[in-house]
Amino acid sequence: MTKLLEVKNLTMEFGGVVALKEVNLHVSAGEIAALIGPNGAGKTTVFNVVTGYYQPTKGDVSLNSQSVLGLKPNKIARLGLARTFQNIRLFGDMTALENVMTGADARNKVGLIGSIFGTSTSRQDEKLSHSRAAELLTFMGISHRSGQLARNLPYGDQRRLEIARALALEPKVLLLDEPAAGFNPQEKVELGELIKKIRDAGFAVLLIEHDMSLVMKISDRVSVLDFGQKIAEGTPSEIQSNQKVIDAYLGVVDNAS
Amino acid sequence: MSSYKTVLSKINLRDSFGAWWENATKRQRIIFRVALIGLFYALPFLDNPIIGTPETNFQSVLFYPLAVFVVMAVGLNIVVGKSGILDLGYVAFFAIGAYTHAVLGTFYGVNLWINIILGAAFAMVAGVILGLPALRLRGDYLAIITLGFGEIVRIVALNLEFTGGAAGIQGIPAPPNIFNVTFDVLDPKPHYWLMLTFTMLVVWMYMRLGKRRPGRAWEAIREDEDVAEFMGVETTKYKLWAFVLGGAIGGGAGAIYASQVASILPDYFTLNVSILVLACVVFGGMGNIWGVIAGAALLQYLPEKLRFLSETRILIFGLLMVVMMNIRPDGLFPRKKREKVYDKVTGQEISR
Amino acid sequence: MSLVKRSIGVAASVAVAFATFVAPAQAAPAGCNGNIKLVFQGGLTGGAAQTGIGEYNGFRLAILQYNEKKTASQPKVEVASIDTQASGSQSPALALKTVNDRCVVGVVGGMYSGETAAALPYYLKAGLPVISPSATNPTLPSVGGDVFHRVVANDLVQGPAMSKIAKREGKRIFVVDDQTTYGKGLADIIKKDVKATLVGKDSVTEGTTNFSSVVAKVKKAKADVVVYAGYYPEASKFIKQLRNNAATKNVKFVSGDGVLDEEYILLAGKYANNTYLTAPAYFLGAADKALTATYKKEYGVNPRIYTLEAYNATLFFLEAIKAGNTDKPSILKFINTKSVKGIGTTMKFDKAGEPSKKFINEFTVKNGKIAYVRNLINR
Amino acid sequence: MDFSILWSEFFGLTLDGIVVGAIYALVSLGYTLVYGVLRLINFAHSEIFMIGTFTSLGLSIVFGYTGLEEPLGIVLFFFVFLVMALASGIASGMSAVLLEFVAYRRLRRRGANRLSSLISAIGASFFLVELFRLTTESKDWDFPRMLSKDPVFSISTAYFTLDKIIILLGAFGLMFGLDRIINTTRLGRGIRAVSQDEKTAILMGVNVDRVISFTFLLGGVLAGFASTFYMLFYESTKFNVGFLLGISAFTAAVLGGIGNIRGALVGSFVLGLLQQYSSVVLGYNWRDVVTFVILVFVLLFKPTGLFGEAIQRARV
Repeated sequence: MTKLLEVKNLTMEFGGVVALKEVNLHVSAGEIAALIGPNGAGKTTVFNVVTGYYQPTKGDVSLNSQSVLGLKPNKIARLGLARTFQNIRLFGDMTALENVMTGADARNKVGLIGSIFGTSTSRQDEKLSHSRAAELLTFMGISHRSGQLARNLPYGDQRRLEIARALALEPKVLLLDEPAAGFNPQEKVELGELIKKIRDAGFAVLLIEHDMSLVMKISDRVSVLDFGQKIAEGTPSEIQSNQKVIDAYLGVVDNAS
Repeated sequence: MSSYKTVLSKINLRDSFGAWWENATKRQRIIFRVALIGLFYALPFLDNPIIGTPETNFQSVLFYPLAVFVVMAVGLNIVVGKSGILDLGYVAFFAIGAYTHAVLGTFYGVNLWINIILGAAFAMVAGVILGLPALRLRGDYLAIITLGFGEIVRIVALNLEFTGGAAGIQGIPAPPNIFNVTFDVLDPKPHYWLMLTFTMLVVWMYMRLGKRRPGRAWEAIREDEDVAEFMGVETTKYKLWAFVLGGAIGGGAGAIYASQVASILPDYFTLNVSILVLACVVFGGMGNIWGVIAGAALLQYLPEKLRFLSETRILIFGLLMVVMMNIRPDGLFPRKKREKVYDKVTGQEISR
Repeated sequence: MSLVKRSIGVAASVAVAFATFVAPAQAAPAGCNGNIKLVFQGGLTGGAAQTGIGEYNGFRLAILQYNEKKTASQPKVEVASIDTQASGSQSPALALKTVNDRCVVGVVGGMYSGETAAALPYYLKAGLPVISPSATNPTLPSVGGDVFHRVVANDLVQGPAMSKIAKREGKRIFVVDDQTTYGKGLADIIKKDVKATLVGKDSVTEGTTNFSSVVAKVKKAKADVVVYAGYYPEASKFIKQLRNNAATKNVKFVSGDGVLDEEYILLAGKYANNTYLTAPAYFLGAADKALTATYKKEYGVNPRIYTLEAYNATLFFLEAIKAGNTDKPSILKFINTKSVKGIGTTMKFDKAGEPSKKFINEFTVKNGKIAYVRNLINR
Repeated sequence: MDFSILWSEFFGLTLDGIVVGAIYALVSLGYTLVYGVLRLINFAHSEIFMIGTFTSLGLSIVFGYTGLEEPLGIVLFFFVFLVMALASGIASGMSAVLLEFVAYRRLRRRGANRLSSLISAIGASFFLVELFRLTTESKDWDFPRMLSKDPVFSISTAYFTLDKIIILLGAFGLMFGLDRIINTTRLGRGIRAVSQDEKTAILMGVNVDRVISFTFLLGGVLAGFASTFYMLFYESTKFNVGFLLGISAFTAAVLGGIGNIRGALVGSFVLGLLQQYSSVVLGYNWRDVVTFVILVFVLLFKPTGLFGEAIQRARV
């Protein structure tokens, strides 16, 4: 069990306000790790730091035991860290296929000059991106949408498309930010299966999710954030029986759901 | 107004054409392309009352403003339309190109063919120098910086010795003959054809890039720069490329322009030019190259056609822009609203 | 476009080209039913419209009178104009239209140097004679070759005249220009002339409103004469702001023909008084009372600066036509060789197309009126 | 490069810089307010200003002050000046509201691209400029000297003439008034709400259309007053008077952080002074170059201007 993504005592402050404090996390190969916690606990902040959008105040983030601190998000992404967004953020005026191809391009070498003169590598790369994107759309079960503009897709398919786009980067770790938000129970079940499928396809997954039933069903390991601090970590069953967590969190959710 | 709108929304040229285009056979398409290009090359001979410009020489109008602004619009479209970078100083690149040929051509006898390339190159360099710092900014900050850049280039040209200061440069040489076509001040046709060829080269390049990786990267940046970055797009690099390529096109166009008008002054390169080019891009339909070309041609042709209104022509022109934008906010031929069709079996795209 | 239509187009344009260049000399241009056209080039709209319209009226008046008096054998002359808005970027397309019009045998204009320079290559190529009433930039002959002429002395003459006044009026001279082709060209000449006594210089732009920094410089330089090379809109603001500053309120203000205009007095008000102005021109009002009366009757306004010069320039063409020349080459030959009596002067051109008699007059503003002071240079 | 003059003339240059800055400020507020609520450059704002100048001019003609020989009595002057300022304010304000209605509203309702609005604005701007060019014979128009320009008092080389004093006091008065309006009135709060988050504002029952019209009205009125000050100071106008001033004012707004009222003010004064100083040190012709180079550097280190964008933090 090699640790792919490792976050060491991460602290993040915004103008004196502490968003994360001494947080330690890791995601190992082939597992689905979940990150849960009440609203404003700092879950999404973790994603934003890990993906290089924010520079942490203290602490270290390493991918494949090599630090990615200070790298630009696009570099980190190409090193193997892809994410989705709480509020779907697709390239609305591009077709579904193009959305995914944009992700797939990150794996390609060819630059601008090559594209102008249509060198053989560039043509190969284009084919590659295209076929990979097509595969992924099929894998996510939305191949019939490939020609449509992302913004015209139904909600569920937009969620799936976002995941497909992220997978196109062939990440080592896939970060999912509340993928089940707005899904009905039936869809949630399907999504659960899908995420498992993704894991089995060889992608480690870090999952932020509010829906406990889903989290507990699919994740191998759960970490709990509260007020920017990790208060617990363990298997779903451990977490469910953890008093601190129940106090801080589960109670709240039960009322909510 | 509203009735106008309903009427206009009914006549949707590009969809009906697009439909025809998609069902057209390879042969039909080739014929269409050839016919179209042929028509463009023949335009100077079609100076008749219907399309001609009564008050000004039609052939010369075809070159400037028409062809010149079409090229610039295509160039700026890469920046504004495709990548969503608001550039209000595009004239700077045009000026750099023009002065490159004016200075090197007039005083050092370098011929136009080389100067087109040099002009483009210098414009690219300028693009990098401005772009590296400026492209870190967004939206209107970038707009004002580029605007400033445009003015600076003009002011510098106005104050330097070798650019002839306010008097500008006269007697700029035309290029040597090619396949016994003579480039002559009195005959704008060859320069028009030259600019047309340059345009087609640019369009070809644009199409190449547009449907490949860079095109996707640019669109992604336009749609959502952060997400593009998260998806592994080197946003800074591609923004710079868009900026620099746009600049290169402006520079090349400038060199050809200088060679045709044979004398240039700093006050040919005011902010108004930048604004007009931007207007062309948006008027035609940002990001859709055919729209941009049509828009630019129309927007430059109308004032000449309207010259018989002499006094009031810009007035009416301005009014037209407001009305037009209100009727069709996304321009004459908006960016691909039309969704592509893919072959069920191969998954290959059928359209385009 | 069908092939037929296209080929017709080709045929037509070839025919035009043929007629334009290969038309036999002496014969009146074909297809103009015996009439010939003279074209005025200048700014009829835009910022400089005021002066432009004045010149255009002078041009029209001359032709009007010719057509009234002409004998049956002489061709009728049609009035035409191209409005460059005094800007170079506009003139090429318009100039090309003019040279392609077979009935056009001459151009009176351009009004400013920039627009003229931009149009001259076309006129030169087409051998279309040009007489400018007011473009004074020295470089123009080099662009215009043998087709370019002007009835006014150029800035190489006006510059020294201005320097002459400046040196006469003071010991410490400050030169300001407006960075236009005209202004900067003039300023450069003056700076050379007054080198010894030059205490400072600055360049503003057209549309400048805030001269306080320039005033500060003038003050710091302890200048007693300020020379402004530019046009009246800026000059009027500049002089006001000079006069309103305790330290500079008494400096002598010298400027050229770009400022010599009623508008200048309207804008600068009493501050225009006792400023020193030069021009390579007379005022129609002063030169010919009768003609001025006709002019007022015809156009309901007072003649302006260069109205007279436009009138004279047109006379030159009309004399050529009276002498039986009806096409470009012969008219050009006439202009290059003969001399013509105009209002207040006899016009003849040297090799470069400059007037053989060059003169600069000094004017001033006395209680709100432009007044002729003396002739400064007369070669 | 001559710095000595900068020192010897420092106070005079600074005073004029501040006066010019005050005029810029009033205009740039229009840009910044509109940007705050609509996130777009109101390109035709410079024309709104231009309309103001001609309103003042028109009144001066109506009052028969053209070519006035002697300045008016101080009391009469203040009356006349007030009338002019108000008239210009109303004229500009109204045209601004009209502009929004004609050129922007439909586009906004359709949620059209910001650039389309920009082009629509450019069209409107062309139209207005041409309209005035034609009706004013594209001439420079002289504004009578209604007030003596003899200095009242002076600090070193800074001569405080009445017009400068009036402009400074007037401008600061208006800025204070604006601050009150923005921070205390219902519509003012509406402006802030919309600037922060239009959607929420709508949910909170803010009538966005009214707020936006009001924003344009405010911006227009300020530009109107500015135009009267301008006429008092420069004593002439022309159809294209707005263009150069508009660019400066917009630059000032960006320099301070567009959308931020306090930023617009500071930006304007900084710019006014910069232009003065740079034009004596390097020569007027390099003024704009210096201005823009400095702007670039400011933005490099503070990418959202001196005070950052958010209007909600705005306090005059």
